Amino acid sequence: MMHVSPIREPLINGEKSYNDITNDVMAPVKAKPGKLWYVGLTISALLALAGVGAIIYTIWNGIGLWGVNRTIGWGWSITNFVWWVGIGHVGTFISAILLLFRQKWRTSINRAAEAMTLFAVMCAGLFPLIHMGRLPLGFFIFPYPNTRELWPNFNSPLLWDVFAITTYLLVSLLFWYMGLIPDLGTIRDKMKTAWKKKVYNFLSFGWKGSARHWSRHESMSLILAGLAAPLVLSVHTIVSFDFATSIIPGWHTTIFPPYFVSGAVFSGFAMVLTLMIVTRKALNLEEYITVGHVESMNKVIIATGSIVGIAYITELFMAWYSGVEYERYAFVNRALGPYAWAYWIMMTCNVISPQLLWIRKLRRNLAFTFGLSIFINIGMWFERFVIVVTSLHRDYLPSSWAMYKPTWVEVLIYLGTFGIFFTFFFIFIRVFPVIAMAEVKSVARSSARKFLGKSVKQKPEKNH
Amino acid sequence: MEKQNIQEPVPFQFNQKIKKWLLIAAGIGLLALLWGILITQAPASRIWANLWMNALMFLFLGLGALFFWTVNSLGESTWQINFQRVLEAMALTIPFAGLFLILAFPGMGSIFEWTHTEHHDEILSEKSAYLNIPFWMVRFAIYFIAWSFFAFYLRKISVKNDFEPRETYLKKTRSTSGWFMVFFAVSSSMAAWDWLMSIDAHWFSTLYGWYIFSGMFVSALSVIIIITVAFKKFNILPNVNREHLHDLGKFLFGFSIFWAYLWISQFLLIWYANIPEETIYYITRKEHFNDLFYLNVGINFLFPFLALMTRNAKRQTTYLAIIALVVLLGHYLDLYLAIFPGAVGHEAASIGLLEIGLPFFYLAAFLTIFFVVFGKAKPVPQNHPYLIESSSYENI
Amino acid sequence: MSEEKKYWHLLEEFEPVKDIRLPKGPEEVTSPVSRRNFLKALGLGTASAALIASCKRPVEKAIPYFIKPEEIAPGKAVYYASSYFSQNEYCNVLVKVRDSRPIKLEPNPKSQVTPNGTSGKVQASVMDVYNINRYEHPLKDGEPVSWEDADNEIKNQLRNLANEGQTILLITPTLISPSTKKLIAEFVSTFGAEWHQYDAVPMNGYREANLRVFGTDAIPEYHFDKADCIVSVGCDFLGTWLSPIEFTRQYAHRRDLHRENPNLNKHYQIEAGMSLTGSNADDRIKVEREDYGKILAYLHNKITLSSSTTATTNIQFPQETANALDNVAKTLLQNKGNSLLVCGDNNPDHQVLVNSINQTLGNIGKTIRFGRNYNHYRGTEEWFERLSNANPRAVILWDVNPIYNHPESEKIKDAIENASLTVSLHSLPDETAELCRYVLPSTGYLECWDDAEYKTGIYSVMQPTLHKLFDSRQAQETLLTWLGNENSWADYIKNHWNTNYFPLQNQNTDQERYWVEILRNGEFVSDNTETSPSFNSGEIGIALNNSVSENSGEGFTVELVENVNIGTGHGPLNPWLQECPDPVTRIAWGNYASISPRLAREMEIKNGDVVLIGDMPGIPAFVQPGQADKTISIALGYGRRSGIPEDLVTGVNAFPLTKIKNGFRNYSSSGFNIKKTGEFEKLALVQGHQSMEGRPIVRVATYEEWKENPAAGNEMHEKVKHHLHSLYEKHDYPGHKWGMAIDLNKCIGCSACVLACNTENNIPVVGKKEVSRAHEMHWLRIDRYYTGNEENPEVVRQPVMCQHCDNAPCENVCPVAATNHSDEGLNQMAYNRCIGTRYCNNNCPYKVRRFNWLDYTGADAIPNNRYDPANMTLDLPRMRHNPDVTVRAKGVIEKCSFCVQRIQKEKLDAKKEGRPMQDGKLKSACQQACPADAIVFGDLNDPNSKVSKLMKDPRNYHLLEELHTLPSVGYLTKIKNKS
Amino acid sequence: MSSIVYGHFTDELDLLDAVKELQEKGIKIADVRTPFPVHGLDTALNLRRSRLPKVAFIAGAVGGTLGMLFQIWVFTVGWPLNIGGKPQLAIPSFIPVAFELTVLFAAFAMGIAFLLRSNLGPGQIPDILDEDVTNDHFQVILSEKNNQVTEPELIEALKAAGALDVKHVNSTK
Repeated sequence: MMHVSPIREPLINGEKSYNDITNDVMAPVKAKPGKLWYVGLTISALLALAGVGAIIYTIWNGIGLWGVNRTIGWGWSITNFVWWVGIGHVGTFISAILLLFRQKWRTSINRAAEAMTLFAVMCAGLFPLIHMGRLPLGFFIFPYPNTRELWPNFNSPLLWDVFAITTYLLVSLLFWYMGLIPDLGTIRDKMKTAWKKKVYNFLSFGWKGSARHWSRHESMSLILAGLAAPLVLSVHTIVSFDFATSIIPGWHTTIFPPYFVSGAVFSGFAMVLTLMIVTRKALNLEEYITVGHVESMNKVIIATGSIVGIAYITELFMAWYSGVEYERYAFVNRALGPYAWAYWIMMTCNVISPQLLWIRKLRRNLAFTFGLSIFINIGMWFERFVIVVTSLHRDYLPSSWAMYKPTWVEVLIYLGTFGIFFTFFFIFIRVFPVIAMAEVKSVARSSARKFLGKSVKQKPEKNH
Repeated sequence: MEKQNIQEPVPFQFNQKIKKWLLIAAGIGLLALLWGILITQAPASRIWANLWMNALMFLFLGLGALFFWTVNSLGESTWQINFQRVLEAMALTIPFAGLFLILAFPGMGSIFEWTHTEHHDEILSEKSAYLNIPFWMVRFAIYFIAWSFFAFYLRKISVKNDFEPRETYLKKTRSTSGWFMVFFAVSSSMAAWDWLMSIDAHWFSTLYGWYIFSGMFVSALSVIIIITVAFKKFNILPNVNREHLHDLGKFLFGFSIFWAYLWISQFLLIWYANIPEETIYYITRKEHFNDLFYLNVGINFLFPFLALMTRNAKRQTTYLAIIALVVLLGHYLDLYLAIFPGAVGHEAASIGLLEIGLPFFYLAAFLTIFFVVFGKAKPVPQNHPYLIESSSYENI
Repeated sequence: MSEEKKYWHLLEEFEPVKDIRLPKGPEEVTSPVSRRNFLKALGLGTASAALIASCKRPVEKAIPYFIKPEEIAPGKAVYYASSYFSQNEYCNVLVKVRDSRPIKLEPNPKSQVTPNGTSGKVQASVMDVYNINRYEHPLKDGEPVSWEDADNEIKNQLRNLANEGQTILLITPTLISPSTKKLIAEFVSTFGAEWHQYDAVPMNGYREANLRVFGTDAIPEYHFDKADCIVSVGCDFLGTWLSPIEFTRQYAHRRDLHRENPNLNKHYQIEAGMSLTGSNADDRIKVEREDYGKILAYLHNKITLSSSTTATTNIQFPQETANALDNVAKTLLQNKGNSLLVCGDNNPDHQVLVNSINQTLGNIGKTIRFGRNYNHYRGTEEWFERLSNANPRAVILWDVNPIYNHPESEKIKDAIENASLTVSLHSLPDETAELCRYVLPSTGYLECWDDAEYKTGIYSVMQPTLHKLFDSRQAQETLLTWLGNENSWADYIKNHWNTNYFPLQNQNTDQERYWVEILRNGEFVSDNTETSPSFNSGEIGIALNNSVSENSGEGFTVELVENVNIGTGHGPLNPWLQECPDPVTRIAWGNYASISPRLAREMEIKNGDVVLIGDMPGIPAFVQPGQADKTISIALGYGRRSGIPEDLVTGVNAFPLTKIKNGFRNYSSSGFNIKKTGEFEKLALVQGHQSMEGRPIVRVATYEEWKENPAAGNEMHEKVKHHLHSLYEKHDYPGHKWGMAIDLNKCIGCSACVLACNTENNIPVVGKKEVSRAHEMHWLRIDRYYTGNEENPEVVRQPVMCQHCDNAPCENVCPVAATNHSDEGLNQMAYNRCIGTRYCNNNCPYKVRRFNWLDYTGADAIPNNRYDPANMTLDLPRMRHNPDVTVRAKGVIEKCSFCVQRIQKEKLDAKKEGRPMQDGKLKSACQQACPADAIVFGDLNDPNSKVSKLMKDPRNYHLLEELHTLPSVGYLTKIKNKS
Repeated sequence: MSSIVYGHFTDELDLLDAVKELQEKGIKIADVRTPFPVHGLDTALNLRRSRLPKVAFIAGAVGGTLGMLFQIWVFTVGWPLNIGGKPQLAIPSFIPVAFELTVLFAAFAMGIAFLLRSNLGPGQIPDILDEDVTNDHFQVILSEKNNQVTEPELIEALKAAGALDVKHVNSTK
């Protein structure tokens, strides 16, 4: 039996037995949804519809409906893409890398985080598609055999993106679902109504908790984690290649890959916090997603946030150090040019504000954390905006310099993705367990504040 | 699987046998140096570059260990407690690394092009705001004072805890580690620019600092592994079990991949954009050091990647130690490629007795300091709140 | 595609040599007069015949041939020699006709006036014939009427009026067609009518001055190429003055700098508003518009004093200006006999001084020659006197629009409405034509026969190049009918030529043959004797006094200028010309009031703030560096309303501000005040940033520096070349390697290339809104940067098109490989493959790639989403498309292709004729249209080609070469002859 | 026709002891079902280590190799275009795609292998003897078939090991 030092903070508050855990986590799935849930769902659905409308409008009339122009070829679309992908990194990061680093606190949040990842990546995937001038011909990017012997250009980071994002979406889905199977089994067995039993049995692939299955399941999860870890890195690395391989000052810099990754994790955790702080209250899971969890996430935020900050500074310094006038101008323009406001929003939100988390009180203050997480989400959006727009709008030839202002169409599409994201999320919390029951149970004995083991024989409750 | 019974370690003593071997090693190193100077008549630049390279590797081991130690304390992980004293002893070598670097200062002129202000082009003269000897020296001093301070302070707390255990020490360690991280985050990159990137004074890469860091960490890891394995053999660290080694193995595996990741990121981006002021770095290396250039990737990525892939590989003590050794040599090569093409040039640079022998001297020096420090305290931290936990976990 | 692939595999395997040769066929003709040429000649003759024959039946749409005309091979272009003439521009052209539609105008190398290059207007004019607003049939009181009825009614009324001895006015623009003049003479005599010529921007002031000083009212030839020192006082001779195409060629000839031709001319521009010419000057001296008179007087004093002619009161100028002017006078005196002073002012007094100065400098007969005088600009203000005072009963208006472009439009309106018979012979509706009872639509100039005598003794023809599109009839035909002359107009011209010009030559003894020759060559030059006019200094004194006594009134002076593309706003408003940004301000679609930066700061006016000037409607302001503080410049030719679709109505009509002073139209008037309205109108400004930010984009050196070191200003080039290390091997280009060299010292920014590119490559017109959103589609743009101080900056220009980089950043990033490199070094676009990610455009450091933001062309599959404010996608304008160039669909990136269609054609021709390609034969559209010969295109693999020679010139560099993109386009440094 | 005996525990520690106990008695355990992976259970039941990692490795290797070879073929043999002056054999450019394919193949091969091996999958109807095994019951299942002893003895042994409500069914298997 693994020993856990008594001075550690418990991961589960309250007095829990395995049965309690099952019931607590399943409550939302069993119970009838409340009014608030319906309201939320409706609003998100409507927003989603509006977004889809705007997208169709764009496809019909052309990208000219947006504010992008001859100089700034990518505006909000790609900004949003990178932003969503970034958010979509945390789930797999939590369940893969934290698993490898044996961080037990992940168990309470990884399920929701992974779900969030999937939805975020879906939203992200939308943008590269709709920003194409000829969406109907988008299939050209796939290497399918054709009579003209045409193949895509494997030199293009955008093509790498296609592979990276698809792989990432599929593997995350696999990882997430494999983790779900046992819990779906649990739900099946807890459900009373026959058809629900049927449905959940179908979804649970007929799970029965056999020891053999568990051992296979475990080693698979581990390997999947091992695969997912580099995958997470690769995805945002490749997204960063979209910019870094180019020769545009402000885009072409070697630090982008790791810096994008940490930025992604940074924004991802912020989003998880935003959602979890609300969810734990709404589905009263405070005892499973504890302040301790929030603090741990805040620690990751402070780490990744600082890495991002260092990257900003490194970029600035190197721009000067390089002695290349274009590089230098690009960064002067970021900080002092017409888009300086965006740059400074980014700086305050991403670099300065997280530093407050060095204070333990604030790390453990939910209200503050929530506010901060929103801040960071905004800041990270602006980071992408700064990278995409301010680098492009003044590049090499001043004759072509221009400004960019989004149109209502772009704004509506962006809001639409929120609609899509939350529609999925609302459905998710009612259909699937938000917390990985089995995983929580496996750490319950060692990490619950007071564990109610129903042992018939006398055993030491805890051993120190 | 009740692992509650903590075995008493065999106390370590720095005996004559070891000293003898170390003396021999040092001797070899010095002979190699003399050989280089007198017999091979190696150009000054090559001599200095060698001194510089070895001193840096010396530093890497200590600094890497310090990072490993602090990052684990920050993450409240516990598995390293059992061999934490190894990390501590390694970390305390940092100030001596400083001394060895200073030994190479007379050679700065031949290592760093930018020190010759007389033939500056406009770019270099612009850079001289940052790349000038006084400022460089100041930075040098700051790095070392700070690093040494952190190392000594943490060590102090750790040893104190053996005699008068206090809850607060844990917190203190954690917060100190935090501050170290902040400083390290900045200083490690800057040091890399100052001591390595500025050798190719015109060239620049934002990633460079992190790339060097990853190499440093892997080198340190391999040495940690080698020493831990050895100490386990001599029962100096009896409670270190396969699980610990498995995790160390994972780290070596993971960070070798991480190093490769940064390597390819930097190379791919520069290769892709093909902008002269950036490509020049790789052109010099590919044209004249082609075999080494590819060997570097092979030995530091492919080899550990394949060798450490399986679970058992990470659990076979000796096997693991051997792999670690190879990787360590690999990163010597990496460092060589970072320094020599720029500082010595392809005509003068080569790998002869000098390059092979000299490291032994530094190795001896390193181990001497290490053993002395290690001997000063118990091989395992006493009354550490996580100690039991550290000896009782297992990998899936 | 797989075909193509095989094809160039073959090429690699079997063809190490430059060009693919076919085995010579037995029928291969190698004699100079080849079979093909002969057929061509024959073809032209019969073609024209066929065309005239077919002119009876109007053809609405193109219909498949029932019996294919012999000389028309589908898919093969036929060229007809013809002439373009409008207002100030004459150009002898070859009309490129594909499947019996004229699609492009190209310079006629056989021409003596314009052997190379055209102007933007000429290029765009091909669209005028396809203008959708043209009258489609004769009208009476706005109702359709048959030709017969209209003719009979008008004939009768004319006869009656003639019998009653009433005044009959025929008002035309300046006509240079000798046959037409002859015809009109007949008309005048038959009906006792009066004929007046009217120019919207007349030059009768010049003629008057020449009459006073030289005793002849002729406008002489100017030889800018013979002048080592050119001084221009507010004269835009490169843009709009007298004969810009010709002058540009002459001027550029003296800017062509290389070892063989090391002497550069020196060009002073003394002006108030920044003109195209001024922006090219070596030294631009900024003065107020109202001081032109004083300045000329001052120069006159300086120059004539030293050659002992009377001088009047000495004039005061600010020290700076005075020094500059002294310097000018000095240089002029140093260059006696090979200097040239011109002034762009219609004021006879000023021109008298100009003449006197040129006379004193001994330029007459050298840089100014009488003999081959210009026959255009004969317009005067007489007609207006007659119209308003002689109470004419019949007014026949032929393609003039005084209602729009005359300050007294009200009076004219009344007079026309009073007349009992008003006939318009316009081909397009305009403000004036609308007033006429009868509208007898005339044809477009590509539809009809005509001739021209631009300069004395230089005769040229126009010939129809397509079936008449509408039920229109050439004005001359109309006159013939009224005169009861049965001959066709074509025969009339032919007879005129045979009787008058045939005798002037002796190569051809057969009249038929002679006529065919003329049709082939397009121009006929009779020898001509130069006359040396007498010099009469009597007038000078008065002129001096008048000029000096011009009072500089209170308030601002408004200077009315012509825009290079729009001119006087005559004829149809051509969307291409509207969308082509002004070479100085870089603004398209509309005019604006240019004000000086200082004034802008004082009044806190920003670009686009609408201001009120006098009683003119509000006009957006534009802050123009180098603008004189008390002068406001406004372009004429805008604000046309009637007969124009709403979207094309742009700008404000500035003609009402012109003043007529004792018979001479004056284009500047003083005493205006300016105030802000608080409104804002977004200008279609295509270049927002004016400075190069100290980047080595346009590299400049002074003439002195160049003489020291031909690589002056371009030192960087060698350095960069030496450290262009690459991580991988260059690809080799075994066959051809196309490249282009652009001489920044010759390019004056006239934008002819831009319009040539538009016509050649079917580039869509997107309208004002889109242009102002940076959605313009031009493949070729002319960047303009200011250096130095904003008070009077230096101006540099740079035509930028796709640089066809060998390391093209755009190609790497296209996910579908829609853009890649051909084995001849072309950066090629596969439009069908493009999915429109715009990644290439982001990654292009030159930003030359253009994206079809909306369905500009109607090539898109989705219905009812077309965006075409300029109606360029209707059936009629679409007939003009160049069938060799794909029309791009919505969502596709496009860009300069180095006119790949032309390359392919030349390769094929060479192949068919079994010869290697000849340098210079293959011309890109922009090169062909450039009157300055600034653009050279050719094969870089051919060491003797002009382009590879230029690429080796020490002045040559590549744009952003330090990025290692390896462009195929080279630029030659700009050399300024500063003093 | 043999019968199956099963009972459950409510605490994994009891389960582990029981499993040991039964094995010491030489009774073969047909199956153990738990709500979560119990540490040490697989060693106690001495289950063979799963070979899924090998599957992943092989599939990954295949995916990566195919990905790389395909790209190389396209750009060197299939249609060697000159793109941006890059060499046709642009290995660095091919790494990302090859990598992604490696991961994709490995992950899915393993996932599918897992499902097949444990014959789980959509529509599988499991033989569930106690609905609480997915909640808080740790169930031991003994089968008469693979034990020499009789059913009552099995029940005894199971009871003795401390299992709660021990039942038996006749399985048709």
